[in-house]
Amino acid sequence: MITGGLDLGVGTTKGVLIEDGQRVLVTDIEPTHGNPLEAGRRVLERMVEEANVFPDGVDYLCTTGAARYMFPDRHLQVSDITASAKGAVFLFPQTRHVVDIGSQSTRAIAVSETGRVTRFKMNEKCAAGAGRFVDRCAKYLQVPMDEMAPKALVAAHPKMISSVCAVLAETEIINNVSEGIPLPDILMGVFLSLAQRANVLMRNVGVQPELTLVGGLVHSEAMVRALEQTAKMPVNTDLRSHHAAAIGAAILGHSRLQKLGGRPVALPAVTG
Amino acid sequence: MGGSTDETRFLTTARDRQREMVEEYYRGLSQAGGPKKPVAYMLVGGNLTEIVRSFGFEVVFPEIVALNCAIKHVSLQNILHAESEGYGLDVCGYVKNDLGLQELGGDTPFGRIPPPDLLVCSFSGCYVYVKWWEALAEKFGCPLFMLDVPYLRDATPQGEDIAYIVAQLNEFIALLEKITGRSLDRAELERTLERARRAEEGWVKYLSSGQRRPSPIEAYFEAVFYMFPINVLRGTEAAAEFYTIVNAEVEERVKSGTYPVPEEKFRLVVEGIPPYPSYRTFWDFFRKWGAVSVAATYPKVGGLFDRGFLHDPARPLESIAEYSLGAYVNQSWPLRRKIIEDYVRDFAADAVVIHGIKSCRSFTAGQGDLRDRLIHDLGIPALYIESDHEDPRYFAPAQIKNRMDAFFESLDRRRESVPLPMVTG
Amino acid sequence: MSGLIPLSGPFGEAESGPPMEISDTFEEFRRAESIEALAGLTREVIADPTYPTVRAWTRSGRMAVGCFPVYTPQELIHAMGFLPVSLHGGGESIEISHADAPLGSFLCSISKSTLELALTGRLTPFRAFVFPYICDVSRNLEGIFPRAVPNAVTHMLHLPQNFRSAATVPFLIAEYRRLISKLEKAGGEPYRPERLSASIELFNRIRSEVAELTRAKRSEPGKLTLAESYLLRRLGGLLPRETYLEVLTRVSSELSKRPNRSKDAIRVVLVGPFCEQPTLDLIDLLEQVGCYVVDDELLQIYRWYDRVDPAGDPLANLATAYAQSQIDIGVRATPTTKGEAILSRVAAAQARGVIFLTAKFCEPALEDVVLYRKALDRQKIPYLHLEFEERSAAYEQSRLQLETFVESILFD
Amino acid sequence: MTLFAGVDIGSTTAKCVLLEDGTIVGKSLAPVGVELIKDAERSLEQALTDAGRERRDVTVITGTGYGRFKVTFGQYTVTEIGCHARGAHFLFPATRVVLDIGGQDTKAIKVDAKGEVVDFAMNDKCAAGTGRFLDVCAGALGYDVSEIGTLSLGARHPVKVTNTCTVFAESEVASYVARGKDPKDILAGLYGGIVSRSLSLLQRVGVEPEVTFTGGVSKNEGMVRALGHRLGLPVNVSPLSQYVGAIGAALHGVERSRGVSA
Repeated sequence: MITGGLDLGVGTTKGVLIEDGQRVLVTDIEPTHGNPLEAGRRVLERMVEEANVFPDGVDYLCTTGAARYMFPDRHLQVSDITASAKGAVFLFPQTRHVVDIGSQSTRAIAVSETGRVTRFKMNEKCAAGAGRFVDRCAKYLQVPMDEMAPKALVAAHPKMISSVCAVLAETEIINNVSEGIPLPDILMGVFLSLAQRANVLMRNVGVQPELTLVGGLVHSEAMVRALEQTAKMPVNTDLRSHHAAAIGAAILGHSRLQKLGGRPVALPAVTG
Repeated sequence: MGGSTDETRFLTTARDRQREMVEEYYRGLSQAGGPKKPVAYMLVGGNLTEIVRSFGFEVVFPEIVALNCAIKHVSLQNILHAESEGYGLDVCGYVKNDLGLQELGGDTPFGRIPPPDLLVCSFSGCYVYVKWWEALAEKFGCPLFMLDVPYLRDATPQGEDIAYIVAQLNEFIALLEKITGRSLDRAELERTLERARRAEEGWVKYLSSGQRRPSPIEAYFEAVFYMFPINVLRGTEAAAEFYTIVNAEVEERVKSGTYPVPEEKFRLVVEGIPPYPSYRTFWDFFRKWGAVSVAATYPKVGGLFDRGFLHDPARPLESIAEYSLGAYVNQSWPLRRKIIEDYVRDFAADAVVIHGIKSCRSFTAGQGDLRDRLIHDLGIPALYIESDHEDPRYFAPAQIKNRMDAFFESLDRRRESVPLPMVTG
Repeated sequence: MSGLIPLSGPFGEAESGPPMEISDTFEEFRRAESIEALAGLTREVIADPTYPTVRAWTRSGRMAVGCFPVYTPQELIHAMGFLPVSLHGGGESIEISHADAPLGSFLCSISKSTLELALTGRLTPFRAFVFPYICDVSRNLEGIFPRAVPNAVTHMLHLPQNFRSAATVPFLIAEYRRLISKLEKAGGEPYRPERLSASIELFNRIRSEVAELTRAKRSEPGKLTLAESYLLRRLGGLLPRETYLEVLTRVSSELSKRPNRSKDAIRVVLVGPFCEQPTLDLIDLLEQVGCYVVDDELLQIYRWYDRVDPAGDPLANLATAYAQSQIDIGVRATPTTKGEAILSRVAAAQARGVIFLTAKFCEPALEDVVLYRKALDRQKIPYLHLEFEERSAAYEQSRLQLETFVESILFD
Repeated sequence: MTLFAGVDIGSTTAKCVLLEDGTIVGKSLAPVGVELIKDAERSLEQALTDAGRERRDVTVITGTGYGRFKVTFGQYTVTEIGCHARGAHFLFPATRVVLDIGGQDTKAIKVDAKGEVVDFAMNDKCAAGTGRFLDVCAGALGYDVSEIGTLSLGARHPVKVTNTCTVFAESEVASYVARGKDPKDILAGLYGGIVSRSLSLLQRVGVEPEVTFTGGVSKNEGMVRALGHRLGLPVNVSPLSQYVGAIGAALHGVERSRGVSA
């Protein structure tokens, strides 16, 4: 049985096809550009081709992410918190705590050994401390995203950012630069400040090993280090973790499909 | 507290004496607790320290512990712990400091704070008091006495309010007699109240000297230093004597002409709780401009003695009731407004500075209306700035300094109204 | 207040239609043929910030008294010839642009929107306002209200917090006497015990009808949506009480005939929104995502006590009923402990979880949540904590978290 | 030795104005980078070039703006609040209220007949409703902020932009675009949000005519109309509105050098 997971996020749209809820066949990603429906369709088409399963070869499709309801050709949708948790535990079975740093929101999620969410907390009022913060810093420090981490890692005395506003942090960083604080210290300060904000959410939920990082910043070694430093424990992550929500969605789709005896049906009560 | 070397800020003898008393007090606390020296937790506003002490209790004021933590820069760790327990960003910093500290074992740089054997909630002008004491009762499972103090809506307390409180005080005394197995020594209570009265009169005398010009005292930043005895040790001989020392030293200041600032440029009335985590920095923003607080509302949170709410050995319970009713934050909004307007007049102030506390609604909610009334109805210049009494994360020095500089700049310019240059713009 | 600005135009508040007009006899509500119709009417009424029912009432020279949450002795206000009106803030339709200045930014929305209504002249139909001391914000709000509504009478009611003292009831009686003299000065009919007894009897009957609604929601949650039961209760603070009783009596007979369309949903207790009101969308959402709200803290004025003894000294009985109420919410000293309180409520409601829905900046609610959480953790009872604002923008985020909560209980 | 220079180092731009006998004879405006001291000097040099004058012609240099302490070559520094009051009064002598929406903060200032600050209020710790907010949202619409000035005019059904957080609003705008909403209506919605946040500040100082709108955002005609509409008052906007702080600073220099002020 092949189930698909589509994570229709604000920044990027991610997809995955999974066989028998066990084996990842293919993953895909593209920027959403404000049009999740189109992005989702393209991602799905590409995956179907690459894994060469015919469209109807995808037995069950489960969507997640901000636009999970905007995708009509779905069988089921689940919240991205439920999905990331499930995905994280699939990728790292010992996971008990998941940190999901998305472009706009950061979530701390406590999970059971089966990947069920037991408690969670996310930033609500504003995007302070979410991933978008890092892109903005990259932009106004004129450092390409992929160079942020390597540059940050050599920091000697990281300079924390006190402003809670992702936009106002700009001035603070410019001040730091003008006061001659070395670039690495500023960059690492950015990641540490981010980790610190995440840590407030994590402590509120209660942190237990193992800790897994999912979402947009999994590529950034600096982010991982910063998180390990503030949480005082090792952090699991790898490149697949970016697709954790999509993977989780596909797996939840699979178990639902099995409950239904292999026959896809209409959407359940939980709909928009 | 503080740890100042700057001689113009403080009365040196008084400050040293005050330090001894603080250290002595906390030393005593760390040995207190249990049946021989039971501990009662109490709130500053409208507190019943005289009654409780006369039953041999040691008294802890978590609000004062909290502000001491903030001054010593250890409040944030307590607050963060409380937040990890689930207390939100918008919850009172005093509450978070205390509950965080309790969870962490009660150790502070100035000694260990013993757990309570009795919780006395004087619900006098702050609803958070009720919530806070409920949380402590749930943690420690010790008895909680709720003294319900009606909100003061008329300048002079009403008979039914006093009767209600006196009845509750008698029930409280009965409870204490039951807990301690000893009965109230009325003579001792009266002696305690007489000592309290003397301390209160000394304190009032000190505060009133702000009316002189230039003012020999800093009625906000400096006065905060001398509040400890009146709030914590009221009813002891030491507290009464302390203010004799203070007032004597104020007189010396006048004789020797050493004033809080070299040149008194602006006389201010200050409203609001100080930003304890950045107390010094904030004070310096005033000193830089030669601005002196000649009167302030915050030093009155322990009791509005200067408005006649004094303890009276001749009317023990009645005067305690009136005192509780008169706590500053228990005064209705119009009464609070009146107090500030009177201070501006009686202390010949040039302006009012209002310091809003982001996590304290009791003090802060509506201060914008106060500001509006001062500026637009009375033409009194007023500045409103906001930070927190306990949480260092809320103090943004650059922004606050910018506002204060702009404010004093404009006061300065309005003094000597400047003719504008001819413009052909 | 300083420089008032006229609010207008496409850049102002979402263009609301012309104000709703209601007949002096409130026929519309008498005639409404079904619960759906009543709910619909009520939606219209509360969407209109100009208080249509109050305008209808005062048109013929009668007077209305605005009552701030959570409890006021409305029997007494009714007995003096006023229409007691439960104020519940500005709802979704108004925008705060005047009230920030006097009140400050770090405060709950209901306090600001109530002041905003006053500063923008929408409270002119009211003769007087009563604020119970439920929190420091409502208390200070009362203090600054007179500058916003110079022609109305405002009164601060100190509801006692010591429920163990023998002096509590006598004090509350004295407190009510102060309110009486204020209302007499405001032009109310002189206080007469027999009139209070009559009002108490009327309110007793309303209370038992409202109790019926909540009982139905608990035993047969499919019969009545949370939104419906909420709207029907909300009407109780807006209509003349005689009309309201009439309406409720018809509702209960309709309810008995209604089928219990039950679905596979999770029974939850809703804690927190006892003062500021969530948006109707959010109230709908709670059940849409797969919950049955079988116990809630919304609009409790008629659930404070079952009945008051109309015989004897009605004023004393009214005070006694308040003092003896076992109701346990954030703005009233708890009679037991928060831990016991939440666990017994969950048990009584046979609920599988608790949803904390607390208003932003509502400190009393926020402080209780921590104690509730501890008790629920001990018993491994799942819960979700959401913050809301009456003009809630974070609908999508609330949906996300509610769905996650439901999924965490359903999936495994 | 007859020129008075005002240098305003803001969060996003550096402005300089040269006054001679109460007339503006030279000005400059440039974005600030990370070396504020250099930016400040450059802005003075550019203004001198603009005026065709020499550094030695300058009598007094006054710095203002959040970077005023970077004007290390100047004699005086004054807060931007005082300078905006002065500058607005210079351009529109009947000004009683100044609304300044800059890159990162919004201020409302009440001034008296002589252009002295009577009262002021500023936003805090959040970019909601600032120039930066507008830049970011314009970007989400696929425009540069300089292009949207008149775009919103004739909007019929302004959308409701519910998010005050710039980052959230950015994606809210993106989703409106995706849903094919008319950019007119989206912008109108954005302006509505910014205006109502500004009103909260204006309320603090009290509104009375004349109202003068300054700062980068006042260049945006849609915003100016939106503000005037909500206020029910005409709103003064000068082509020099971005220079108001610098003008005020220069005027302070004039007065101080006459020794009439502390």
